[in-house]
Amino acid sequence: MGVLENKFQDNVIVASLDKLLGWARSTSPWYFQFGLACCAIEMMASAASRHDLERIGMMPRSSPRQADVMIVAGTVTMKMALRVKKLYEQMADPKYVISMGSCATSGGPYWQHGYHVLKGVDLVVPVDVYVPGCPPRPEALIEGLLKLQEKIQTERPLTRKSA
Amino acid sequence: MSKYFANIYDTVNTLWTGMRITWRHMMNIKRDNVTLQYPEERWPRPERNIGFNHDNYNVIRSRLHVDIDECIGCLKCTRACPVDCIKIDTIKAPVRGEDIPNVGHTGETSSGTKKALLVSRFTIDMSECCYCNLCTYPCPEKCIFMVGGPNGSKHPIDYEFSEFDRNNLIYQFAKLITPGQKEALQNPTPEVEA
Amino acid sequence: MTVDFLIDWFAAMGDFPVIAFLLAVIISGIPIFLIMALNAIVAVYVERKVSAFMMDRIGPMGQGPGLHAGKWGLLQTAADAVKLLVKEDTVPETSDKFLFKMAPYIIFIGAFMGMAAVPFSSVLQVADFNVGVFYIIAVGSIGVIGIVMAGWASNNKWSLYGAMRSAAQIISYEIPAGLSIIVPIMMAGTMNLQLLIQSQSGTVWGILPNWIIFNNPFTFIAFFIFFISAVAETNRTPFDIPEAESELVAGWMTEYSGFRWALFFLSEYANMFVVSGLAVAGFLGGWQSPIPGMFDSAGWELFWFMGKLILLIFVMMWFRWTFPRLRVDQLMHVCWKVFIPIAMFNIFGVGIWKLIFG
Amino acid sequence: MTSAEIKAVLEHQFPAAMVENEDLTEKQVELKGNQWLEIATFIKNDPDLSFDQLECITGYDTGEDGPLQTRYNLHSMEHRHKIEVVISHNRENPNVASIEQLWRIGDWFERETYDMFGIVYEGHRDLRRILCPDDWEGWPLRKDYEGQETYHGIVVQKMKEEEGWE
Amino acid sequence: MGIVQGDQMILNIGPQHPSTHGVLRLEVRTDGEIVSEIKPHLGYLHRCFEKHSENVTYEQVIPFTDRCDYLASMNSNFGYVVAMEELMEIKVPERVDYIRIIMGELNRIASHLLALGVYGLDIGAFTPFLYMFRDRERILDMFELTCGARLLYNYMWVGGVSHDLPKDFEKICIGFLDYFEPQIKEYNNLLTYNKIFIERTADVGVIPADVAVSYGVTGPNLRGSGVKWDVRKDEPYSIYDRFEFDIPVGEGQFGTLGDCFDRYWVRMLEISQSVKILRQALKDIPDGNVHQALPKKIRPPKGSVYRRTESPRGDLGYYIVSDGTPVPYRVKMRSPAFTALSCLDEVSRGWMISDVIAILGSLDIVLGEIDR
Repeated sequence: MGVLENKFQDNVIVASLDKLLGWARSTSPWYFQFGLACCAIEMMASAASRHDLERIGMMPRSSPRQADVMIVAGTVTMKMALRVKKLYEQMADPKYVISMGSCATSGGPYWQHGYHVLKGVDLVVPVDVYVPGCPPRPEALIEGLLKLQEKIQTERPLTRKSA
Repeated sequence: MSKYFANIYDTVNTLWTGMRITWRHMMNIKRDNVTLQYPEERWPRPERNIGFNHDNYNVIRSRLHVDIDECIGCLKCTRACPVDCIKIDTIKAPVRGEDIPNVGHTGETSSGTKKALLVSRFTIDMSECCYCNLCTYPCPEKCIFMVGGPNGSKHPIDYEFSEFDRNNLIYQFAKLITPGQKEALQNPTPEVEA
Repeated sequence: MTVDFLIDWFAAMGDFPVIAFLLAVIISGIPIFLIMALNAIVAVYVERKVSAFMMDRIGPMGQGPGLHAGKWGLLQTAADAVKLLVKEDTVPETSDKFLFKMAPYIIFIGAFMGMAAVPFSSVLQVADFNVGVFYIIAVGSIGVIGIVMAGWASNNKWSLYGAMRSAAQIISYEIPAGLSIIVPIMMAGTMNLQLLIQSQSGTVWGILPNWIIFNNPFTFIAFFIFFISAVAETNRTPFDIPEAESELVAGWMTEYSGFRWALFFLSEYANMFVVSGLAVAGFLGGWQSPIPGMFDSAGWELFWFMGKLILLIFVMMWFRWTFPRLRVDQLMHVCWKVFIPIAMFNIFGVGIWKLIFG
Repeated sequence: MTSAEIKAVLEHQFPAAMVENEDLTEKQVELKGNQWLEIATFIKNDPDLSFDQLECITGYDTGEDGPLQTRYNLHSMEHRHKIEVVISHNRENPNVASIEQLWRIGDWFERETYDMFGIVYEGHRDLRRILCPDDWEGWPLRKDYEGQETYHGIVVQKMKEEEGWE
Repeated sequence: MGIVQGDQMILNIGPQHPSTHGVLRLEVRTDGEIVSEIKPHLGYLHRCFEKHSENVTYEQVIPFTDRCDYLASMNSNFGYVVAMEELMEIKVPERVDYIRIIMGELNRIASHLLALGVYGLDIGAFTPFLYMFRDRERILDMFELTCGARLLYNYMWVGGVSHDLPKDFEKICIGFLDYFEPQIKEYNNLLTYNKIFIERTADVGVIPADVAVSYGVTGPNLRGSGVKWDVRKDEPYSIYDRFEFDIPVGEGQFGTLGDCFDRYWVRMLEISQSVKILRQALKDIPDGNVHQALPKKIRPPKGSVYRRTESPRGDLGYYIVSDGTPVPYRVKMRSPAFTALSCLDEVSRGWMISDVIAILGSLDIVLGEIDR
C-alpha cells in the first residue's frame, strides 16, 4: 500500500474507496497473541466461548507478519521491552497497538518499586487505545477494541494529508 | 498382528467418540450457546440464569469514584493504597464546619461530621490503580467507592472507560480552586483576625 | 468439454487455430479462478461458523461499529480479503527475494491446474482428459515445490522446519492416495472422470446406488484411505504439522503477510476442493443422484456433485476441530506402516473380487 | 526426628562449624561457610537424616552494615522432618560453596540468590543472572540498592509529566 | 552457547511463542528435529515482587501475591495468609477456614481447567480448550459474586476474609458442581482417551521419581512420577485434615510411570477430588463473623516463618521475616513452577521439538510465578 498511501486529491471516488478500506480494516483486525501476564488470561477468556472475540472479526494470529493489532496484555519488563519494540517493527503496515491493563499503560501496581518494569509501553511503541483495568474485564477489552475499530474506520488512508 | 488391528480399531473408536461430541455440540448450538454478545447484552446477562442475581451484590471492582462533598481529607485511603495512586492536598479551613460558597466547599458531610480541612486536590490515577478495593474500607465517610453493584443507584457500573490518551485516565475529583482563592485561604487577610 | 466446445465454436468462425486455442483456454480459465475465489470466501466463512458452533460460541456475527460484517457476519471473509489486498506484504531483507515472491504463485498454479479436471456435471467440465485421475494426482504434487520454496526462501528457522515437514508429509501421503485411487480405476476400467462417473449409474443390491464405495468392502476401505491421505495432502488436522499453530509459530507461512499469505490460504482451500472433487468423482458417484431413477437432469447433476463435495469439505472441517495433532514420526509411521500395506491389500482384494464377481 | 535431635547430630559431627546465634528459632541452625559442602553431602547421604529435598534458598540482608546470609530450607521425604541452615557471609565479597551437584534445583536457586544479592557460589557450573538481564547493574534486593537511571536508552524511573502531580 | 557442531542448530523458542505459557525463551540446540540441549531464559516477567514486599505494609502485600500466580490467586493468598497467621499466632474462626478452603478448591479446579485446556491446545486439539474455558467462566462468576473480581481477588486477609459469602452461595456452588461432574466425563471422552492424544503424550518426557525430588519438583508433576506427596495431607494447614479425600498418583496407565500423560491424568483426577472436598465443605459450613479475628494493626513480633501450602502447581512456600514494624523485612516466595521448569533441560533431551512443547505444557508453568 506504500505507493498508494495518501497520494490522491479528496474527491468522491477516493472518499468512497477510503470508506471501503476503512470498513475492511476495521471489520477484520486480526490480533497478535502477545500475552505477557495476568491480562493474557483475560485476553484468552475474551477469545473463549463466553465473550467471543471472533464475533467482531478478531482472529488470533501467532506470527507478527499476519497481524494488524498488537494487544500488549501484561507487564512489559525492561528485558521484554527490547523484544516488544522488535516485534512491533516486524508487523506489517497498518498496525495498531492496544495497551491492555494498568501495567502496560503506566507500569500499573509496579510503578513505584518495580526497578525492572517498563513504566508504560508507550515509551517503546506508539499506542492507539489504553484499556484500563487490572486485569480489565473481557467486556472492557472488547469495548476498547470497538473504540479502536471506530478509529480505524474514520482513518482516510488514500487522501493526501492536507497541511 | 492382532495388536496392529486392535490399535487401528482403538484409534477409529476413540476418534469417532470425539467426533460425536463435537457433532452434538454443533447440533444443539441453540441450547448450549453461552456467548454473551457484549455490545448488545451487558454483564450480567439478565435473562439467562447462570446462578446469580444482582440485588445482594456486596462488592464490585470497577472505576473508583469519590463524592468530594463527603470527603473530610483524612488521607486514610492514601495510606491504605498499596500503589500510592491517590494524591490528596488539603488546606486548613478558616472556620470549622462553615460553607465557603465561592469555592463550593460544604462545611458538613451528609453524616453530620464537621469538616476541618478543605480538599483542594483529590486525584486518582486509574492507570496505576490495581483495583484491589483496599481504599474503600478505611474511609470513615464511605465517600470513595467503586461504581456499580450496591451503589448502583447513585452510579451505574462503569468498567468501560478506555481512552485514546493516557492522561485522561487521571481523574480529578476535587472542585477547581483558582490559585488566587488558594492564596486567600492559606493566609487569611489580617483584618479577619482583628 | 468447455475447452473443446469453444475450440469448435472458434473453428467455425475462421481458421486461426493457435489463437483459438489460447482464447478458449483463457476464457475457460476465468470461471475456474472465480470458483476458487468464491470457494475460498465461502469455505472460510463456513469454517469459522462451524468451528464456532462446535465450541458453543457463535462465530463472526458482524457486531461492532458501522455496517461491520453484515447480519450474521456474512461479509466477514469479504472484509478479510479486501484488508489482505491492501495490507503491506513484507519481503524480509535477508530472504531470497525471487524465490520468496515466486512461491505463492507456484502453489496457486498447483491448485488452479487441478481444478481444470473437476467434473462438475456431465457437461460442465473445463477439460475432459482421458487421463483425468492421473492428471489430478500429478498436478497435486506441484504444491510441494512451492511450499519448500516458501520455507527455504523466507530464511526463518520456523519456516524451514515447516517446509521440511510438509515436503516429507505430502510426498509420502501421495503413495497411499495413488494406490487407493487405483481401485475405482480398476472397477471402472478408465481413468477418464466422465466415464468413471457414468460407470457408477444404476443400483447394486437393489436399493443402494451403484457407487464404487458400496460395491464391495475393499472399495469401502479404499475410500477412507484415500480420503484420510487426501486430508494429509492438504495439510489439514490431524496432519497439520507443517503449519502447526502451537509448535512452529505459523509453519512455512511465518514470514508471509498481506496478499501473498492470502494466496496460500486460497490455494489451501482450492486443494481441499480438488481433492474432495476427486474423492466424490472416484467413489461417491460424481454427479449421479443417490436415488438412481429420479433427479438426474442437468441442473440436478451439478447440485448432487456440489452437495457431496460440500459434505466432504465439512467432514474435513469436522476433523480439524476435534482431533489433536500427530507428531512427524508418528505421521510417517501411520503412512508407511498402516496406509500403504492396507492400500496394497485393497488393490489385491478388489482384483480378486472383480475376478470372482465380474 | 525433631530439630533439636538434628542439631545434636550436626554438633556431634561438625563441632567446629556450629555458630551460636540467639535470634534464630530452634528450627534454625547457623553454620560457618567454610565446611558447608562437606556438611551438605553428609546430611544428604546420612541414612537417618537423608535430606533429599532442598525446599528453598533465601538470600537475606541483615542490615546496612551487617553480613549477608543464605538460608537453606531442607526437608526429608522419608522421615518427614525439616531443618533450616543459615550461613553468613561478609558484605564485601560474599561467597560460599555451591551445593548444585547435590540437589539439582540448587542450580537455579543459587543463580537467583546471586542475581538478587551478589552472593557468589564457588563451583557453580553456570553462575549468571537468571531474572534480571545479564547487563543489569547492582544487586536489586540489597537494602542499599538504588535503581539505574536508564537501561538501553529507556528511562527506568517514572516520569510524571502530568501537571500538578507530585 | 559455545561452538556449534556442523549439523546442529540453535533454535530460539522465543519470548513470544504461542505455547510457552507466557514469556519464556528456550534456547534449544537441535540436530534436525531431535533436541540435544535446552537452556531456558527467564526474567522476561520479573516484576520485583520481593522488592515490593519490603516497601508496603503486610496487608498491602496481598494484592501483589495475587499477581504472582495469576491462575491460582486464591491459593497464593491462602499461602501468604497461613504463613502470616502462623507468625502472629492468630486463630481464625471456623467459618473463615471453611470459606478459604472452598475458595482455594474452586480456584484449583479453575487453574487445572485452564492448564488442561491449554495442554490440549499445545497438542493441537482446539475444542477442549474452549469447553474447559466455558466451565471456568462459571467458577469465575462465583468468585465475582463473592469478592467482585474475576481473576485477582485480594479476598483472603490476614486473620479473615474481606467479605462473607453472599446469601445463596451454597445453592449456586452445588448447582455448579452438579452441572460440572458430567462435563469431566465429556472432556475425558473428547481428549483423554483420544488415541492421537495418548500417542503424543504416553512415554514422552518421563521424569523418574528421584530426578523429580532432586529437582525439587512438587505438586501434580511429582505425583505424576509416583511420589505420594501432598502438603494438604502431609503438612496439613487450616482444616484440611477434617476432609476426607485421596491423593491421585500416576500409575503409568498408557506408558512408563512419570510421563506427560500421567501428569495430565493426575490433574484430571485432582479436579474430581477437589469437587469431593467442595461437597463436604459446603455441607457443613458453620455460621460466624468473618471479620472477628482481623487485627486492627498488623504488627507481627520479630522472627521468621517458612510455611508451605498446596497450590495447583505444587508447594507454594512463603518465607516471611518480620522486624516488628508494620512493613515486612523480607518475603521470599518459593515458586513451584520455578522448580518444575528447572528439570525441563534434563527431561527433554533426545525428544523432538513437538515433544518439548508437550513436556512444557504438561509441567503447567506460570511465568508470573517463576519470575516473581
